[in-house]
Amino acid sequence: MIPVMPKDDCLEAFRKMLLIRRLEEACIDAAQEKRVPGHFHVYIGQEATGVGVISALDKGDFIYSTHRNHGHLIARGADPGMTLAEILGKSGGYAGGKAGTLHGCAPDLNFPLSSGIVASIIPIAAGTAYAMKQRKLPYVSAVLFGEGAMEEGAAYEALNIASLWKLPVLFICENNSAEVDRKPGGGQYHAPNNSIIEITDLARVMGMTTVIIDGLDLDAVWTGARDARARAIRGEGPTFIEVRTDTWPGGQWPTLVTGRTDIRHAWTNEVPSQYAKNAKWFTRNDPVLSVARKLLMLGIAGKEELQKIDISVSHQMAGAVEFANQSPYPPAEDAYAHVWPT
Amino acid sequence: MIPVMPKDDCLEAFRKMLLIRRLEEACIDAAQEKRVPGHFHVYIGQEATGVGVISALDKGDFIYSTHRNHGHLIARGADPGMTLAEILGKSGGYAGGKAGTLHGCAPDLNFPLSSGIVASIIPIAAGTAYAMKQRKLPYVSAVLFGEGAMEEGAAYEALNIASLWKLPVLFICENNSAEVDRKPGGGQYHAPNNSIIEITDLARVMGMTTVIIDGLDLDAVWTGARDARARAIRGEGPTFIEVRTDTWPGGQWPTLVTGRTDIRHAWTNEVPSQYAKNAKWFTRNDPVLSVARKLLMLGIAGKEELQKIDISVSHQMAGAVEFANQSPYPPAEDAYAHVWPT
Amino acid sequence: MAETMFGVTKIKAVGDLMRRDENVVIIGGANFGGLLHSQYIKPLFDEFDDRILRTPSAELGFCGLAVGAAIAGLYPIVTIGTGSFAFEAWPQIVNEAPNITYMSGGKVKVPVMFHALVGIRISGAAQHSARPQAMLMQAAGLQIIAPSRASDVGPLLQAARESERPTFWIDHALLFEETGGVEPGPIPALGKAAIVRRGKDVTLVGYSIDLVRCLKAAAKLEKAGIDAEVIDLRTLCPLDSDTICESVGKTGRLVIADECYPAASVASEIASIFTDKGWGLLKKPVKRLNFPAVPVPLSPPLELHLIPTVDKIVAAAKQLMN
Amino acid sequence: MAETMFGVTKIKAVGDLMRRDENVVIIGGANFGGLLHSQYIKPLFDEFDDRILRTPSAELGFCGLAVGAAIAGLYPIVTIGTGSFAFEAWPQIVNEAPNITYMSGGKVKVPVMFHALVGIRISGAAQHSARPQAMLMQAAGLQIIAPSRASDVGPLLQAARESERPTFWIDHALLFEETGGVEPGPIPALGKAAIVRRGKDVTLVGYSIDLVRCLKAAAKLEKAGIDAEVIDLRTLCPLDSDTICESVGKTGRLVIADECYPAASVASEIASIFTDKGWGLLKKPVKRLNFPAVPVPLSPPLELHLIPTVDKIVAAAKQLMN
Ligand SMILES: Cc1ncc(C[n+]2csc(CCOP(=O)(O)OP(=O)(O)O)c2C)c(N)n1
Ligand SMILES: Cc1ncc(C[n+]2csc(CCOP(=O)(O)OP(=O)(O)O)c2C)c(N)n1
Ligand SMILES: [Mg+2]
Ligand SMILES: [Mg+2]
Repeated sequence: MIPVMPKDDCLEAFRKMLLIRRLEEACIDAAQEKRVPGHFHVYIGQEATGVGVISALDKGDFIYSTHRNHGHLIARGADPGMTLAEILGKSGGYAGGKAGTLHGCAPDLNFPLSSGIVASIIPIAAGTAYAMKQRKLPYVSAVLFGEGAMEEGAAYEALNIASLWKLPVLFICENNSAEVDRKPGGGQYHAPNNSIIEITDLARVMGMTTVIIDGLDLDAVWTGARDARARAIRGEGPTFIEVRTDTWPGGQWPTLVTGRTDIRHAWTNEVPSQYAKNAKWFTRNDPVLSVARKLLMLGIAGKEELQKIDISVSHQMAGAVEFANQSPYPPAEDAYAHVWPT
Repeated sequence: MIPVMPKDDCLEAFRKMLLIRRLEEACIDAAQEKRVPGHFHVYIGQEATGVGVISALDKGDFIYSTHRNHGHLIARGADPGMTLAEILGKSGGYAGGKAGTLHGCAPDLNFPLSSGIVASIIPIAAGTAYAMKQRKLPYVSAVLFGEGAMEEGAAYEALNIASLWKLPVLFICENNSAEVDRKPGGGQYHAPNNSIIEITDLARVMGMTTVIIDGLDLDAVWTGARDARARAIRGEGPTFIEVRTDTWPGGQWPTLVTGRTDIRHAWTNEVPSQYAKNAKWFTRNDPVLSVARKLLMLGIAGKEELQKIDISVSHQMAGAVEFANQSPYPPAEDAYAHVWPT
Repeated sequence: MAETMFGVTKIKAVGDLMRRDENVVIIGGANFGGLLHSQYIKPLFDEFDDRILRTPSAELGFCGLAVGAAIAGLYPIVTIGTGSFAFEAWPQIVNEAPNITYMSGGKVKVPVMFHALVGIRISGAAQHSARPQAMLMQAAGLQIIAPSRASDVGPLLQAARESERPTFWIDHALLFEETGGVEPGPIPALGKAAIVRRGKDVTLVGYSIDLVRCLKAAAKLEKAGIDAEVIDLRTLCPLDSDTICESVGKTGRLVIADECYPAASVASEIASIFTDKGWGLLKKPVKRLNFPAVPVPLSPPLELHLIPTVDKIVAAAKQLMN
Repeated sequence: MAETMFGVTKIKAVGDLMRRDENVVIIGGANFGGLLHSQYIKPLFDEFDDRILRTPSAELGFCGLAVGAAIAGLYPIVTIGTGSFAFEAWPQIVNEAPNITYMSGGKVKVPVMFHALVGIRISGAAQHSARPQAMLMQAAGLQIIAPSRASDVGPLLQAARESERPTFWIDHALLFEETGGVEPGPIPALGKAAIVRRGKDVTLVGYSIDLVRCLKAAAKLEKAGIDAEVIDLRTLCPLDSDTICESVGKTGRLVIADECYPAASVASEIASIFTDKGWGLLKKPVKRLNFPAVPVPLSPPLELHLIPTVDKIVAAAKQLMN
């Protein structure tokens, strides 16, 4: 299952997935202490998608995200301390506290923006792809968004233009309601509200290459993104990738209903008794545990190595939390800065 | 070719098609005298669509249109004098001169509105269908729009909702760029700008019944609309009907580049020498001549009867022109009336 | 007490409209409160389950549907959600709904109510904090109501419904938990502001959450010996310049609290009255408290610094008294 | 003469921007004029064929594309077409483009120019006559330019481009055929109004087509012995209140011509200056000439009755002189 990615890349990807998990756990800790301004959306359960896609990209490529961007930032190599500081509205954040969780960015990493408006980021990402094409640069634009975005006309218009002009863009639709009954019309978050039951059908009738990938399969995601990128660079236009993940049981509100991830569960296959009703999460749905198991199975890493990674990641995250907590709020006058570019 | 529609309905439909033609000719006359405020869009070449669809509807059904609404109004039975008066901005028009050509309406005929904003009418029509369903009325809502509307997200969103909730609505897409090279990306009016080359594919992947009909085939249009209506009433949801018509050579700007229609060309098969370069229009593309030929061929009407209809229609239109011309402009104070309902 | 929350009264008012007429329906992708208030809203949605068109995230589409439903006999209350999402539906809200009656020479009515939780909801950051109301005042043919007090919400909804005008209900996320008298007043004439506190020294004008702030400021000012008159605009279109002029004619001093950005805002409009109709009534320059022309920052101290708070209203009024 | 038409100068100015920098591109579904003016625009589109992204009728999509292209090194000039179509793209124009620089703590620039032919174009009826400019003034972080004179269009475009700010170019359908001095002036500081006619009796403020009307009114007033000063706002955001105050400080009288609807309009904003910064400068009430709060009717006499015409400006100024 992890045959294509080089070994080092696998381990690095796993490290990032774990770092995302630890970041989100830290977010939830902070939220429980009422230190997170506003509401936020965690990436737990989708780590293999963000990390798989973004690991397959080049430094020169652009990345765009939505309200659910924490994981994408970390996957891109953003500093977890600055990421968390931004979420907390601190001056040490990437945008000095002005963006917060909804608008996570790391401009130096070609991650200019997350839009909190559902689907609104999709045309923007397509526009960056047009810039790449027009400026004859060998880079692509990748945008990650939820299946809910496919309900908005903005997505339709942008997909159409991108397909017409064969823009070098990767549309990554993170379908995190894949386990919900696919009968349309639920009318809720995390429920399919699209009469196009196979989400990729729209892109398909628009003439795009489409791919459907299991969101636990890091290698397939990585491969899918890598191939899509190659097609885009060759001038073959956009690819629409649907990555299906089962919804994290705690996704609706920031409480750790499956607890803090214990990496040892990957091999003990334990389900802590207080989480028995979410047993499936432990045995099947958790991408972090799932990838850990595959690394073990394929002999890419041993238990000790995984635990070493966990220790290093947890240590890194502790430093990040410290940084974010220590970082001061910006002074009030800062409110007036950066309305206009300088 | 006209086997399904009852004979009387055929003749009545033909009469309406001819009336539309005469109305548009009158519009162009008025425009050449600079008496039409603003620019307008004629329905010449699409008469079989509007008349076919609207003849299949019930009085209780609702009809919605776009910038290209003159023909739809007449097909619904609107008074040609009031229609023309409205186009000229006269007080005798359906909206007392406030709507003009872009917003043609005949509210008493359940034709509340035409929107001049491409695609904007589609959600509105779907909403009326929701009202029919919610109020348990045995009526449908029908909306006629161009293939250009399918480029707008508004169309996508409305189609999706209509399909999800099985609303009793008929989506009639009048594709008048069917003869244009269907390679996408032309970027012009009357050129396909949609990466979905088969327009019906979108509705199809949304789970709707879809139909493609030749816009010269009055009977097929009528039958298609009738069947779609029956499905909608049975609770089977919307139908998406694409009617393909070749573009009228003079459609881009109001000049009669194929001249004033001479109904006798249906049997003389003459192409007046000054219009030689548009020969195809006379021999194939003109729905009025085409339907006339079919009526003759099937023995539904003879030449004399057709000429009698023409005389009666032309007479009616002359009265309409007289009415519209005589109708005064509204007094200035009228500008303030009807901002709010009374 | 939950019973006296503005939000609870509001939900009841919506329910009353629906109970009175089976053609009143709810269309939309949201409800009438934030995530924290869904417990209060659920009973309403349960009661009227078959009169709710639950839609995808497709604001342009479902606001358009509401327009078409209104034309054909329903009275839709459209739950847009956060005020910023109204932008997605802008073509329907400002270029369809308000024009249709006029474009039909008065023959077609569009009785629809758009609802959104607008304003600085605290930590909504730049994209979830829009105040679209001043923009909406630029759409002739659109009525804008902004019930701010529990006693007013039912009567204003009823009046809007009876008017059969397309109406935008400017609601505010922070109003939900405000408490106060809930005894519904009489059904007001739309376009009539309310003097909610009589005073002689200075006029404070507000609406929605800013009205609440004005009332709190008036209480503080009273302790400082300043007798403020407080006006609740209630409707932004029509706007009641008469009542404002009458009050300022008495006090000669005006403070306006308005979360909108400064330029071409509700506050600009009110201030401008005194260059024309209200000419000569002011003794002092108008104090306008807007949110400065800065996108809304996430960081709490930055955001708080920019909001027209109670203290700023108090300070502005005191300055005018010197 | 065609050479001196505003429209011709405008097309040249766009071409100059494109010639100076190959990263300047055109994105959109329209061009810079109506159907009647395509002959003047075609050469530009021919010259830059490979720097034009011709798009479907998908304003929300292509305005969003322009934002993304601007972030990644292009300078897109977006041809939206009729001003009303800007509403289709509202979420991108008011809730994405203006927020991004701020949301990134100043790290991301969005150098994009949206262009639309706004305003009462004559017989456009209710849905094709929008004046979105006052609404746009409610979007903090969006610059709004409104070049009204041929001599200004090139310099203003260049200044906007150099500012790297997201900019909305308020153009007007009726400006195309206006003639006048075309010698381009110096590149102006953005946010600086121009006094285009000096006078001492009354200040006329306009922008876009209303500036043209003000100038014509001033000529008529001169014949009646009234010496009007005319101010061309040039930019609506930033808005130059200093220049307006200076002028009114001299004349004491102000007429504002503004095609927007009255409430929360450009004119409201300007008038409101005199309740604060410009306190005490007015000798007479402000005369605001807006398009009344009525959807735009098709019928020519109705429409004409509502427009702020030259004669109405003249009459307003005369009233102020009595
Ligand atoms: C235009 C708009 N409408 C509604 C919302 C409210 N909203 C926030 S998240 C969300 C659900 C998005 O679902 P999806 O795109 O699948 O993303 P997920 O949260 O599942 O990752 C909605 C509707 C919004 N942010 N923007
Ligand atoms: C939102 C919007 N964008 C652009 C336009 C300008 N416009 C008017 S007609 C038209 C072409 C419409 O083509 P189609 O829908 O196929 O109708 P047809 O004119 O061919 O009948 C366009 C783009 C508009 N009216 N509305
Ligand atoms: Mg989702
Ligand atoms: Mg067409």
